[in-house]
Amino acid sequence: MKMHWIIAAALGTAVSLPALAQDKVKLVDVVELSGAGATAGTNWKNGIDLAVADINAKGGILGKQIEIVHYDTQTNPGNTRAAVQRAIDEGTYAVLGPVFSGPIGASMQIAQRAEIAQLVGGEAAGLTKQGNQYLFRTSLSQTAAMPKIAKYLKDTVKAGSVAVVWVNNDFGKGGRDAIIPELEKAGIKLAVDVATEQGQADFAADAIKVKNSNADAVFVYLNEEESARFLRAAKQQGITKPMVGETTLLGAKVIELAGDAANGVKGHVGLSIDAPIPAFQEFGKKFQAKYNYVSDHNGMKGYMAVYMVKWATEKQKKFDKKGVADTLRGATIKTSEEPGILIETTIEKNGDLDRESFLAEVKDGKQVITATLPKINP
Amino acid sequence: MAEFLAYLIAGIATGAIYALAAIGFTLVWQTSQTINFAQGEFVMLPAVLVLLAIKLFGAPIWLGALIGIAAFILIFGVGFKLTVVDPMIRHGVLPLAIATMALSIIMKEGAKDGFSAEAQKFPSFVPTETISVFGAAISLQHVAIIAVAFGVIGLLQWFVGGTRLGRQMQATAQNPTVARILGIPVERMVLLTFVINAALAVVASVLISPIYLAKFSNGEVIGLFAFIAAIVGGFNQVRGALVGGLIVGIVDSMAAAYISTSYRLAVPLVLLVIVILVKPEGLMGRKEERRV
Amino acid sequence: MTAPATHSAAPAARRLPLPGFVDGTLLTLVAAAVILWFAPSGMGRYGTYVLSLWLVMSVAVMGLNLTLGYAGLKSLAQAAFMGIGAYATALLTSKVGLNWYASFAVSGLITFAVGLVLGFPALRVKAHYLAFVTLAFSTLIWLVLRNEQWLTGGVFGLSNIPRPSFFGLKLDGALAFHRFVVVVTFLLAVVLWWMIRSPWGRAFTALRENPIRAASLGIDTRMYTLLAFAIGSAYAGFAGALYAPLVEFIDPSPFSLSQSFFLLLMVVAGGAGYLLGPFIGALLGVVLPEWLRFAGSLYLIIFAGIVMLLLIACPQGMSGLLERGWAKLTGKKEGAR
Amino acid sequence: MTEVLEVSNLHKAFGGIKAVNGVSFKVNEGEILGIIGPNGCGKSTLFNCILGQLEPTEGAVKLDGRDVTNMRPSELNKLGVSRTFQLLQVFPELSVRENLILAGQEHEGTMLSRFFGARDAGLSAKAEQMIGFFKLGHLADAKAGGLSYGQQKLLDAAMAFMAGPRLVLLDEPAGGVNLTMLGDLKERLRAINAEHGATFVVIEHNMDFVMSLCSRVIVLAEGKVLAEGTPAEVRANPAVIEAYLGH
Repeated sequence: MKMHWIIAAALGTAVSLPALAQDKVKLVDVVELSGAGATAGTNWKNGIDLAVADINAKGGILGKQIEIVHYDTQTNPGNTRAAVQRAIDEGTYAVLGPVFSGPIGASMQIAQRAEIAQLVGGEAAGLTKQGNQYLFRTSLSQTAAMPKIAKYLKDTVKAGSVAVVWVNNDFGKGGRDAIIPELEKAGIKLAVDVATEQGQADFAADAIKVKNSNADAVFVYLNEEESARFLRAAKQQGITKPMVGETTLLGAKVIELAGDAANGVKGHVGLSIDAPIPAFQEFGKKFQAKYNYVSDHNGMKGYMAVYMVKWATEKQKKFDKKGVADTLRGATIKTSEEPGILIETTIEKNGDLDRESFLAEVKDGKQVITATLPKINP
Repeated sequence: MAEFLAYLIAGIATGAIYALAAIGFTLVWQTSQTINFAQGEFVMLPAVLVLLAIKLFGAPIWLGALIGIAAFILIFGVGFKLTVVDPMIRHGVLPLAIATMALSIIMKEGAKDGFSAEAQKFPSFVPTETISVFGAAISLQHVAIIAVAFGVIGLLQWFVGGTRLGRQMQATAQNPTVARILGIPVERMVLLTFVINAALAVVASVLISPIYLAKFSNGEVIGLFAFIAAIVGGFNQVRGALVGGLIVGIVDSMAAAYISTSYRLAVPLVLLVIVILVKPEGLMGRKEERRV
Repeated sequence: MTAPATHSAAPAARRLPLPGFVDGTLLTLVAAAVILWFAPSGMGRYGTYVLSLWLVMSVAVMGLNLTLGYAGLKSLAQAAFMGIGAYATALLTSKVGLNWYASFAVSGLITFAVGLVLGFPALRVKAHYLAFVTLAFSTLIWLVLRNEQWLTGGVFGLSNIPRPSFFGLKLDGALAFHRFVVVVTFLLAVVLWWMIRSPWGRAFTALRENPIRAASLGIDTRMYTLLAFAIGSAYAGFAGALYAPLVEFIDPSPFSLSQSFFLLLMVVAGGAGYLLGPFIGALLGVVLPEWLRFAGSLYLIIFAGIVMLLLIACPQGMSGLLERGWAKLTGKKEGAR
Repeated sequence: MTEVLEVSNLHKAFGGIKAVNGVSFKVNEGEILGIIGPNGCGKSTLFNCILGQLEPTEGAVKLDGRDVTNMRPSELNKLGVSRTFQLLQVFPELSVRENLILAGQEHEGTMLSRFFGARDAGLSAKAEQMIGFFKLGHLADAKAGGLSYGQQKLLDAAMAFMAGPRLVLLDEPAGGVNLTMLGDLKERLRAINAEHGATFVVIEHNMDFVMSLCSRVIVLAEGKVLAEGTPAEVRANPAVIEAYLGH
């Protein structure tokens, strides 16, 4: 009869939490704080916390303080789904996160069913192609970024053939599937297609393979740590061809970990605290002061996500959950209206974003912006 | 040719690391008939402890390394034997094997929560230059790994075969009952085995962390490959672990080169299954037969 | 010769197990099922989901308990078997259009058969080779799930997995599906309960305690070991068949090697060799993180720490601990096994 | 007389050590054969080779003229060959009754009937008889692990007889048993032998026990047969005296 106690205990704890207090608005962040997505997720979370602190210090949203709760998904889609469900059960005003595309794909129907806006950090192309009216990105999608990379490879790097190194998870596979047709369109030959494992430590064989392909350039699409390890292995193997990447490869974490090996890396950057935009740099300083390390683009995405919710709420002048999504869809948020958005952002009907982006290069261990690319539909 | 050579060297370098970790497997197996599922974490942790010591005490690198390594050997050589193996071996080897699974989680999560969820740079004691041999670029780091690993394994072989203490240890591993009758301090010898295991883990950790970076999750891959290496080479032999480690390292490198990269991981595993089917005691292992 | 003739006047054999048919364990199962049927009222969809997930994981742990707790075999592929069941059910129900019940049966059959194929060569050599073979298998399955995108959806997984209906009654809602899970789990637990108290169960126990002696008593150790492993694997398949429609989305990550380790720890935490142990073990593994929200990601350390402490102090796990406590309270010696 | 068991030229080597070195003997139906010898002379290894627990390096074992070398222990048991072990081998977590049912269940019905059929496989009555026969009545429901050493020894023997074997190999049945129980045990073995014609091979250290129980005795030394004959003949054999007293 021992089971009774256990069940009783389970009942006791699982009963829903008390309703939120009147003068607060509850936001739940469902994010990868452990597992493969921990680096990205932690940045995202810190960005959110920074934004919430800022907003609360200035009187909150429409006079209400934000109560922020973070749920760890362990980078597991099943857990993510459950956590989003939980967030909605607990009456979240909007769902923030997650960052990885697989968990987003697993959980987005739940927010959609509940008609609650979900602001995610994912970049996989497929997410916004499912007609979900409640899903919003906080960064450019791979579909938006990859043509820019292909153009860059062709016009600036002048590469006739490219080796593609990607991480075999939803992020990497999505990017690989997006870049290859773009390369084809640009008339660039795919020299070699190298899949690597998430969490892979040893990249020597992969680097040799890339070297032997004699490609004119290498497109590296890996997560932070793997990017750094690959750059180190490439240097060890004496690869001198340009390393080109998208946002992650030029991120602060990769530069820190790869050391010398990161110098000379170039590519496209969606969001970067080193971009020649004062608001970005300002954000970077605040983040550094609070967390004692340099934020990557995920920190900025998290920060902007909160301000997107704030802007929409103030625009509709009431706390209407469904209204957040309706207001955001098709809107353009100008920095003059909401400085916290950092850069003018247009939200397309399908939840994709359009904003300026940058071309950058790593020089002497620092990311240097070399050009600013306009919005696709200015 | 140059291409093949480059893959081979890279394979031998990683294989040497797997061999170091796999020897630990065989040592623990010989003395306690159990599989240490935390072996990968044993290789991950020393680097993290070194960095932690540097961070906590603001110590210079050499001092941090000393503190971190000493702490590791104390906790996971001596402490592991006394607080995990000893009380649990009474209940049989199965609980002990499972306890090492729990231990691996604790080490991994502990490193994550107590140190960092992100990878960290680890100082290299070898210049990161490359040299060219027959047209293949070979990194000095790889050369150093191979040299140190082989040196350590040679030292271990000499210790086991050529010194009194080593022979006593070997005798204890093979038959503790007889060893006890011969007056060998069995308990101390078993403890020594665990300390050597921890020391080997330290060597492996210091060698690879400059390349792999120090991260809590690094043990998963290393543990898996060391495990495969130990089985392929032979679970009850030190030289089995060496051969197994090199084979697995080379096979993995060649698989990445010449077979699909997305099924790269499958190749050593298939090798493992074939060895189990054809020569279950491992390529270098000896058949175990026990009296009833 | 059948029996020593000196006592030929002994009473005739009782062929049917009469009042002893119902025991404490069965009563506990029935009571628990009734409570769980009503439990989620007022718990919200998330609470209900956690309860359902607990039961689904319990089914997988039950199977592993048979393999480890009763037959003493280390299988490191329980999560992989669960993956096979989950993908089989997901594909059969969403792509082929088969109904869930048939898919459930197919999932169990496939995993049972794979268990036989995997176990046969491994167990011919030595029991611990099963650990080696299942370790390799576990990783290989994960690779196939990840790489064969045309079939499994690869890293993007499979979504929109339909939930079953019951004689025309839709089970799409969280509560309805939870009740369905309760019923299926209950039935699977009863089958296992029956097996454990049949001569099979006695043979399994004998295997674990002393395989050499068991063989000398005519127990075909190889067959029973293989059966225990294959049935244990089939339970993982069943759990997968429930998991897929519960989460309505699957990808390879919950079926990785580390998840298999985690399931083993749940068996040990709950009490290997106790019929109700898996429920306690899965409770610790699945619901503990909910109780330890304040500790954040530390819950994994706490869970693993609990397992280590149990292994040192009471290798029979929580069930053993409860049994001891119960014995102290009542002064009796035996508990429900 | 018919031969139940024939062992011919059996060898077993562990590495370089020859534990059994060319042993041959026959066992006749209904006899009680004793095998004695000093410690480490290969007695238990011999048993283990005969019973398929160890693989002989060389030689053959025949049961009723049929070659059963290397047959698996469980199959051999199904053919009516049963054994006990030198060290105690009962199942401590099971009750005395359960131990006995376990010992007989594989000889009843099929795999299916053992799943769907009765929990006791129809063996309760027989177990009851065995419990009475070996005077364990008051302990039927106690866990075997809680029994005294002598009681476990009796249970161990009872298990060997549960399935009604025609050939039983007993490995040191008297080891560690006190005198009263020893008498009991001897009497029980004799009774089974006399009433059912079961054949016994007994390994034993206890000379008195062997000499008073067995009709024929084989002496092993250093893995070989040193002498063979009736208890009286063996006792008088100078080589045996040398082997036992010379060391």
